Amino acid sequence: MKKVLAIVIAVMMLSSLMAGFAFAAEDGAEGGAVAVTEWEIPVLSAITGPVSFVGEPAIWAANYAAEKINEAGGIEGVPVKIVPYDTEFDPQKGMQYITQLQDTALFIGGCVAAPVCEAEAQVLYEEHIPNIGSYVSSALDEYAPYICAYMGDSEILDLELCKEWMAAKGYEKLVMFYSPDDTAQAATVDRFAQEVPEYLGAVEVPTGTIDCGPLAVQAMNMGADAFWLGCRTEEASKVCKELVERGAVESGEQICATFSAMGAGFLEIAGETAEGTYAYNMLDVNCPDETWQELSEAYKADHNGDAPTYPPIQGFYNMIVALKACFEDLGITGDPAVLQEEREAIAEWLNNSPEIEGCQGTFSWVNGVMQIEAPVVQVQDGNYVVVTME
Amino acid sequence: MELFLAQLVSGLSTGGIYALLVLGMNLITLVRNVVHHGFSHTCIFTMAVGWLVYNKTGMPWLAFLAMFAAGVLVTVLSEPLFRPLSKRGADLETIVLAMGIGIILSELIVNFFNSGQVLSFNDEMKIFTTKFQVGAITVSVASIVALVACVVIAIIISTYLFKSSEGRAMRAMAQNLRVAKMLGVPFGKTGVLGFLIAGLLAACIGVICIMCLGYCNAEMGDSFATKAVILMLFAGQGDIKGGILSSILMGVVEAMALAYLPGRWAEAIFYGFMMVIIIIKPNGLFARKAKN
Amino acid sequence: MEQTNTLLKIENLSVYYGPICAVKKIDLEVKQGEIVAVLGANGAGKSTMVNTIIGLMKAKTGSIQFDGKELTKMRTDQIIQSGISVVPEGRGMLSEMTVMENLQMGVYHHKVDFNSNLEMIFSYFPRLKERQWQKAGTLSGGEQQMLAIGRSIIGGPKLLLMDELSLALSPLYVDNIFKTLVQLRNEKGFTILLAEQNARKALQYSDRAYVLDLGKTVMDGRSSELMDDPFVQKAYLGA
Amino acid sequence: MSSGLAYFITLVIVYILVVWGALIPFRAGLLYNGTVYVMAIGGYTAGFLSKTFGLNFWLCIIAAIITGLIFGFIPALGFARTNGIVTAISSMALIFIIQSIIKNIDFLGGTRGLRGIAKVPALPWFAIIILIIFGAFLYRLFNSRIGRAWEAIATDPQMAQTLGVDTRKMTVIALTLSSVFAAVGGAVFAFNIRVIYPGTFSFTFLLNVMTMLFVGGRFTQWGVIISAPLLWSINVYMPEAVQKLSNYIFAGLLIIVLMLRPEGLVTRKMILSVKNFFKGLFKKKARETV
Repeated sequence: MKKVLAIVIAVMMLSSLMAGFAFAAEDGAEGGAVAVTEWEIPVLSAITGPVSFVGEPAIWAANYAAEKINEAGGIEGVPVKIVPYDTEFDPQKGMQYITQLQDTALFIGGCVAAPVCEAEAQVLYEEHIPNIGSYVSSALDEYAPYICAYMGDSEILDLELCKEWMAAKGYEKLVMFYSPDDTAQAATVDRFAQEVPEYLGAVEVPTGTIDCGPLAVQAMNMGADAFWLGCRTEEASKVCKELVERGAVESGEQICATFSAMGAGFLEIAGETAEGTYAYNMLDVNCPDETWQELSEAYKADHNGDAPTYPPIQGFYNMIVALKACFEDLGITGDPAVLQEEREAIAEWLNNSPEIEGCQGTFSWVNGVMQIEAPVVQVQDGNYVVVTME
Repeated sequence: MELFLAQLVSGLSTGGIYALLVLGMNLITLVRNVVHHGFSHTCIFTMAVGWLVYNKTGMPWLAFLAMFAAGVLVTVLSEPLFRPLSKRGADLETIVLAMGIGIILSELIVNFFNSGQVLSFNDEMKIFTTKFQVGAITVSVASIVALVACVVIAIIISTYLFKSSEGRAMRAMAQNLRVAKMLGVPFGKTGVLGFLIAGLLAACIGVICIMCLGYCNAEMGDSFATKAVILMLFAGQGDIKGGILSSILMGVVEAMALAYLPGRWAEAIFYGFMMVIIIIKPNGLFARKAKN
Repeated sequence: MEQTNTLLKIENLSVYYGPICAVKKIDLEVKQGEIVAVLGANGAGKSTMVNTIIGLMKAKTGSIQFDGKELTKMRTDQIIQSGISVVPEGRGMLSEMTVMENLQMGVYHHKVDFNSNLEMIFSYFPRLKERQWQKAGTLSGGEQQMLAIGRSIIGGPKLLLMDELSLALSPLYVDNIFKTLVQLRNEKGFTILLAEQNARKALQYSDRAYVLDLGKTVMDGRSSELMDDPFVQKAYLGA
Repeated sequence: MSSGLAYFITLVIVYILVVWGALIPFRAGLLYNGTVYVMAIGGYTAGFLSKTFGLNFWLCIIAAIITGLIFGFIPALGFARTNGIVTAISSMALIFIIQSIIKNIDFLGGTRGLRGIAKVPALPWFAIIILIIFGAFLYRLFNSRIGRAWEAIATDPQMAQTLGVDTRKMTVIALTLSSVFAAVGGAVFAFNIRVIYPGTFSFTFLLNVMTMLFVGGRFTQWGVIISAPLLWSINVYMPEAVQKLSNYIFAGLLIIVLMLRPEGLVTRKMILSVKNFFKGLFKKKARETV
């Protein structure tokens, strides 16, 4: 009997401890509430971790946009404040933030990484929270209208570029390199297999492959004359190098890389072998647009003179700009009492938006897919140069 | 056939790197009965330090010097952490402690070197950039150097451990700390000496990885570490010769798996195969007789 | 064997395991060339005393003088270097190392001629010569004990400490080993301190003996006299 | 309860369950790193059943227990043959194997992850119920014959054998029961995060589990109940600057505790004195009422 009592007491202690902890913690969680004196926009991004080279510029761009808007008088006269949340490229971390924010947030921005976004999307959809993040079209359909993509849909754009490129160059057989760990790439591979007649097969590039030589040889043995790089930058650059060095291609033109493959370090690792390689960058680095030039200068000033090269910069800037247009258009109040109605209104507005003035011309969303120019780039003399496919 | 040969060559050079890592692990098990999961992280850390020094100063020799300093510093500073555990005879806990060291090193690389991005080295650091090309088969001088270095270092280390009196003392300490003390082996000094050698080896591996791979990042520490630890057990803890043989073997097996099997299965096959062997032969593939 | 030169002198030594007192105010003396036995049941404090002499445990009070040096303030390796060798309890094999390597470890801290001493060891223990390339872990119990003794005398120590020499050995072996020890003392002039549970054998082969009980010295004297002492006979010899 | 808090509490309970899973083999003197592997199996079982067949929470948990038993038992048979270090290291390989296998199974979502796990509004309360049930079970287990046999093995395997303990059988039992705890943890985890990827059940997760186990104290089941919420709150409720350092804090704490406080925060002595305190309290009361 005593033993049972002891157990009961222990359990009670345990639960009281938990409860005490919980109440202590509850106070801290209230910070995310929308104050009417300031628009607090929570923005998720992988600021640190393996994709920080994309996530940090993205959050910078959001802050830059907020600054610009505040200089011009804010949204409806109320200043905007970006509240950054660092997901560290970890879906679990992203989910944690979403659950913290889901009771109070009017809108959630980000994240830049597909796995984190897909983890979020389900809750965002159920809670009817509008969101702009990194999505491919299949997810956009599933969770409409609550989620939108902040840049062109890579799944569709990649496919278009690939078709154009193969037609323009007259290549007949295509092999894809892709990372089995990247969820978005897995979707693209399925798409290519269905829609590109020249598709021969895919070579899986496991994350952290030390020597990519075997993979290059494998692709060569398939007898392809065109190579699509969809794997992560680190491996893509090595595959590119091996393909050129082992004589699989006559020139870099036979290689086309996606945005995710052409990340930081691609040119450094691939070196001269990257010459002539094509890619979508989804961002025109040398765009003459005035807003972009200004942004670019400000970015350089904050980053030791490095120029902005990643599309989320444009995407996150546009996201905040679109939000301003939306809030003003709908007359959003931020009143917690009508939170649900306003969330739904914002989602509807964003999902099929009017033309909005962004940093590189105008953009809009059609069913959550961003309608924006995505220039093709080619590596020329160690730089990305915007070109057109003939 | 061409494919097969190309894979064989690739496998050999990858195997050379594994062999060096396993050698380092074996060294640490032999001098202090510790399965040092963080050793691979130490190697990558020395590479990162080399990268930083080269990018700041532009002097490769200074970078190499800094790598050796970093390797020695990390291992010698981590040695006292293992001491209380070794004194308690807590062998299992040392594995966890070593993992802890590994995480800290990875985190340091992520936070303080190129903000977590890939660190790539230029030709001046890579030393040997010549490659021989026969069709699709590439043989780089660097990987030949790596294999030769692996054998030479293994011979030096095993001679030191098995023939010199200091080396014997280190092994005695790893086997039975109490008895070694009773025979007059100074615990602290000998341990530090052993870890110092491990640090030098870590820097050597760093230099060889720069030559063969030409880049590094924090994730590499993790993926190398688990492979190296399991390879070491696969060959038998403390078996230097077996470690090198099985590393090279697994390098080749991995390359073949990449070429002839779907890439997604390669990892499952690699680990599954080794686990089965380890369970069947717990004392290592090359162990002749079970302990009595 | 009348030597007056005191090699080891323990005065008022107390050692604690946390709050528990393992050794209480012991006085002990070993003269050059003597074989001294320390007797006592399990937990009497014999091993604690040996461990304290070689510095593996720290004394709370008291002093240990060896050859003019104070041992309580020295590290184990320094103590070993000053000329003490130990045959540890349970023989302390380095089981993954060969017999030869074990013997080589014996001279780690002693600057002596290894090869000639090796010949000496092999002449006393010919079995070791046959098995010199075998791993120590594969030897039989008796052979391991020989190796442990060989390893401890190969460095030519001034004082030999032997902890539970007869443990887990057949009586025949025990006799053999003790005879070898006496022989070693007579021929090479070793000084030996035995910590023994087997009182009968220890008294038979030693010159003097101390009897410990619960950490205290309860008796001491010449071995032959103790052998006839009624208390010792009753308590330790089972007579 | 706000959703952020519910998520936090459930996650902490998941960690406690998994750490208990790691604690059981430790009782038997083993360091078993396969808990995260079974967690993945439990999580995917529950997630798959919930998504495809719409089974309710409790049925999914029962299914997870069954798969946990099966998939814990198979490697346990192998590990019964090996010694401590080999078990510790080679069980780590299980994590990579299961990740790789799940990536190749299409109906589990492959690399794209398993989405569409049903929402359970009362999840934190369910989790607390599970915690209490399993906590009581663990308490009984550690004080049973099996628990004592484990302790004997941990102290001295050879002695345990001479006492008639079948060490192999006990190892198999320990690893299998450990797997049940981890599988249930995994199932609750799946319902909490609602999207699971092969990469979720990673090495990092294992390190979190190990840190909680060692910091809390690996000789009692109570330590983790304190260490898990404390450590995880660093990741959630601390200022951003501290959160950034959480990996350093975890690893640093792990190292410090291993070096200086081998028993962890909550020691056996503390539990004993708490028990005695309560016993004394009851006795006094009993006397007063008499």
